[in-house]
Amino acid sequence: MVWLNTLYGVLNACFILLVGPLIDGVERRIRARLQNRRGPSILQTWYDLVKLFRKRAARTGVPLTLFRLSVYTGFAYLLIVSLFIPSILCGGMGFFGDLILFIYLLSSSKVFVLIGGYSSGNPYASIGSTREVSLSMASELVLAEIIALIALSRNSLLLNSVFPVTAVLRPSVLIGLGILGIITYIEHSRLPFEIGEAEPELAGGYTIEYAGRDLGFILWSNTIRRALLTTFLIDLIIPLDVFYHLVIYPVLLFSIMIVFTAIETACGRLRIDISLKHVKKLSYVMWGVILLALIGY
Amino acid sequence: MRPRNKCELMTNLRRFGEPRLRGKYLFISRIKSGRLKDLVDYLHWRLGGYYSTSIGVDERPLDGYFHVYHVFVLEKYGVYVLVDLPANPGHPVVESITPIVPAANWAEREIMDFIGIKFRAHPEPHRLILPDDWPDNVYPLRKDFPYDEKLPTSDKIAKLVRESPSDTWIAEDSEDHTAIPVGPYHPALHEPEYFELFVEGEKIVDARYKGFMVHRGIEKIAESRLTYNQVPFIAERICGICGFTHSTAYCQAVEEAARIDVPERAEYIRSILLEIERIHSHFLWMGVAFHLLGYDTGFMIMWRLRESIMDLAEKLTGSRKMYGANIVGGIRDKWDIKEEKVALINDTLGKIREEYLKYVPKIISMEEIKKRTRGVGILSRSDARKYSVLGPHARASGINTDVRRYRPYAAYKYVDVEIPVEDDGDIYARIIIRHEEIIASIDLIHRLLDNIPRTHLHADTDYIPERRYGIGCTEAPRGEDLHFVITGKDNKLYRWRPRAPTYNNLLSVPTMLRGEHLADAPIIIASIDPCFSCTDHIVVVDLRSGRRRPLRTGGLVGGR
Amino acid sequence: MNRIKVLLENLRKGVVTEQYPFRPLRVPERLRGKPVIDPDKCAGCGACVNVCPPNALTMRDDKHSSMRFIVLFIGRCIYCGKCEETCPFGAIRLTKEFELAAESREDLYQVVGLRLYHCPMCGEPFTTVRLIKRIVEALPEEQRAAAIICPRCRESVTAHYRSYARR
Amino acid sequence: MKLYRRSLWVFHLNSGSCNGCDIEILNALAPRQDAERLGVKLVGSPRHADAILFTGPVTREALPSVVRAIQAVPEPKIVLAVGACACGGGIWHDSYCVLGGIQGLYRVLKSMGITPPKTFFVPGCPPKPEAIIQGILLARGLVRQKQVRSEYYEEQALAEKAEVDLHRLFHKYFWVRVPPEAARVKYGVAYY
Repeated sequence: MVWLNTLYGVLNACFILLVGPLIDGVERRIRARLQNRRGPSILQTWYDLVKLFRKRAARTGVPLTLFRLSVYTGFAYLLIVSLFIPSILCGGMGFFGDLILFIYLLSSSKVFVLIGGYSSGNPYASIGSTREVSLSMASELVLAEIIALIALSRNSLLLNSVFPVTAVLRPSVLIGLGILGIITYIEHSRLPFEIGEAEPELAGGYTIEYAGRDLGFILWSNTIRRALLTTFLIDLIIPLDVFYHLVIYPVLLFSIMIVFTAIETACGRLRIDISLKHVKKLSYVMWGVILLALIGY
Repeated sequence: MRPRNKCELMTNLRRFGEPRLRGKYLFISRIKSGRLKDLVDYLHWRLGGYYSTSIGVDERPLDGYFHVYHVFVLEKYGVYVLVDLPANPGHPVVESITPIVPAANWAEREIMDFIGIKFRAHPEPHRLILPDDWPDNVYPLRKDFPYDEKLPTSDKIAKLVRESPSDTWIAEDSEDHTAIPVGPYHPALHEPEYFELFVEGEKIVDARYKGFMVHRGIEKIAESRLTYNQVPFIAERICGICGFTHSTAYCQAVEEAARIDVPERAEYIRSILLEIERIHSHFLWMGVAFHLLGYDTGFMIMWRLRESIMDLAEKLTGSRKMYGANIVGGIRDKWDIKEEKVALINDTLGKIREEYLKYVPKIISMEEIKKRTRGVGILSRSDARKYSVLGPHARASGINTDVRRYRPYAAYKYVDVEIPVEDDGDIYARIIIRHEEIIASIDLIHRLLDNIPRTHLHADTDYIPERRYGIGCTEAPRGEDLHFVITGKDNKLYRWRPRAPTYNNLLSVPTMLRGEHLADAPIIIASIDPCFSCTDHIVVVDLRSGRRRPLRTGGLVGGR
Repeated sequence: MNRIKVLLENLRKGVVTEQYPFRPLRVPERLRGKPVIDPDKCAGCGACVNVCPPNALTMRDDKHSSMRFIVLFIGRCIYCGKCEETCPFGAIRLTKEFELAAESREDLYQVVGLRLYHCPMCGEPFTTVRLIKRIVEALPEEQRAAAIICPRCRESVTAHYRSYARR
Repeated sequence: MKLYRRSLWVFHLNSGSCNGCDIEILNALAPRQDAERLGVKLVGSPRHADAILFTGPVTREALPSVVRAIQAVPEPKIVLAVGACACGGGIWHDSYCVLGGIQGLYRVLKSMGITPPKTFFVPGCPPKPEAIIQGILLARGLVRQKQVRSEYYEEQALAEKAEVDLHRLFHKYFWVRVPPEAARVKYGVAYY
């Protein structure tokens, strides 16, 4: 049934591609409402992206260097990830060890964009990239720990066979899921952890030099990344079942995003050193949880 | 020993030159040779006064000399001391006082730029305000320079544009630091000004400042094109946030010079509008501060609340920002605050106060806000004295100063002004000061409205005598705002020099920045509530001696 | 939790956004908006031009077509209301109009062209017909003579009548 | 422009203005006006922008940075001159260190061989936030322009008749002969 799984994967990827900016639009609306504003249409992010794709990417004469290439590489990586993760349909491509591939691709997609930002040479972009890299390295360590925990609990490295992790209800798994929730929030780069772009400090951070289509792909990647991370979290919770994925999954996806938005709206930005400290604490807790899992809880 | 009264002061000052008392102004002319430094030392450091500003005047058409006036404020004796230094037009050189009073640095260089008077023994005799491509030996504030002369822009600009942009913005790294430009177009600033921060990793080692992007030649226009009653409108446009305080200070200066008694009702209306302006300015600042701290909801809340203040201003004056109420001698007729408007103001302010208190105390107790403002950007009391910072910035560092109380003007003579003072000197203290000032201002307006008398709105100002000196001071939302005028003929000013509080406050920014996190730089810079368009006289702050590097005019924008 | 209280307070307050431009905006009576010259009332005296701080109002006499143009450039206007205060005929006033965006700079002008009045003695144009007419109408019969000639001629006429020393 | 019908990102460029317009631009994004509902977003980098909200009379000192920022915005771009200073130089239009608003800037740009972008004008000192929103919508072709040029020229025949009447009055009071050359210039015939 390889071809069916491939079809499922492709359809899932399409869903993620489409729903990512839509979620962003909904979030913008919710955020606006929490700030007493009317807010844009929920399709606004899509409108923005369409506009950006129709614009020229950069000044004429800029070659397809690392600066631009990295954007597309990052995007392609996310696309591959979305083929593996079951989202609206319960299934997708998979092979042994794709759990590791998943975390590898997810983190390197971000790193690529940051490399691109760094290569633009703009001082703000460099600072933004440095901050983002240090934060995402720290949080990805925790993510890796969580993956290890999951693999440990389910005795598998195959994405489709670890879902849902809630099938084994152990204290370690529950704590792990809680921490995964927090890490998902941090990886979404939301306030107070939205540090790399930091509009008022860094004028857009690592994206500062991108324009037009390139910028569109960066923004699109960001929304997809958010959707994928959340999808991963949901997949671990709900059973791998057609009904659950077709009905419960979208509801959960949107409600998690809305909760996250509400939290974001209530927060100010933390400084990079303070937020790193927070993430490090999480990492220590996670080691404890893995030990817990090893001794069978 | 300090002299006990004005008489003794006069006697003591005879040692240095010829003091003459004219109302509130004490002129000291014909300084004995070699005694200038002693005099300045005496005035600034011994008498407990402080150096305020310096003014250069081209008085060749009047008495054949250039003049430099150093203004010192002696609050205790209730006088402004003007040290009068004439300069020979053939060879205009006077002695610099910067070695004694470092605060005079910018003002003296400004005079060098504008009038062409050289200062002997000035530590950094470089160009300050005029653009780099301005020709030498052209001094715009001399009387023989036409105000509307447009000198051709040099090809430097064309060259800058032609250069490949990617060459120019790669950070100028020194051996161990990276230079991070903040500006000229930075979302934190909203005005084209240019800071250069030197960082090691994320720590700021040093800061440098290059400004004067907003120099628009206001003084020259006012002296040549506009008449007395047109100048309040240009004074109002010195700054789009605290414009009314500028026009009030200007009008007060002319009223002082011409000895015009402003009717009480006009004074009350001025005070009410000034307080409304203060509230809107503080709301604005708080919103921007929350935005810089990443708390956008706070920004939205503050600006939503501010909207009712703007509506109130619009209903009272017809414009949200530019009240346009002042004329020399009082307030324009249509700007009267009538009975029904009194009720409107009381009502609106009551509602704002209630809603404000629902939000802000909660917001400023939030953890991120506290973590990022407590103990950040500290300016100690002694440093604050050294840079003679003004307004809320000084009050947050424990200096109890406020023009409204110590040199009362307008209707502040008739009411008691509450002045909050904090001792911590960090950003949090500055937030608290402004928070308390908002409440105090609202209460003050209520009190002013209760006592508003029924008199005329403006005095008769048919005749303004020639060559009179006047100084007008107001407490702007950012600190003391000082305007100096010399009256002229043909219904026009001879000289006008506004000095905005940011001029002094900005000097303290590098001190606050040093050793802080790069992420905190915007909020530290913003914590003084900088108003660059007010100041438009700022200097490259070169603190590390011997490390002068050429400044890049392009700044960040070239790369973007 | 203070931060949540703030959000709840916000939710209670609800949306405050106004529907502009889909619904017209209510502006206060006192709003100082676009200045408009009523061309029927304007007599071209130039008092507003004299008083305008930013020179948004300018005046130009074209001898060739014998017209005086009062030009109001809204793009430079600072809405101070000095002109309204000064105009002796109530011809210029600030309206409540604030939606002034325009695609072309040309759209921001208002031009009032008035016929110049020529002095019957020297034939030189010196002000507008309308202004002289209004002055003459306002003056009592015996003083009208002085108004209908240009100031220079008036001087010489006066000199002539008083001392027969006309230049 | 059709491309920007649904979304327009603006970069705020201050060329030495007094802050009034700049604050009003921010105000347009505040809850009361909320320009975001119309797809407007204020961005920090000119590279992200579609339009420039241009304020200030262009001081000499700011000129190079301003030119660069305008160049950094990718095509197709729109410029909105916001406020009296940008539209016409404002109260300092003829000062020695001011170029006199966007017109002066474009003169410099043209002299350097750069074609100025499409420009819209939003007068006001400062313009109300709603006026700025209206300007933005006008630039995107979503609302119609309200401000139009108005011209009035006094009717020649009426004015000349009035002048003739006044001249008649003159002859009623003065028995002075009209210098023949002046009379001929004006009417061709002398009348008395």
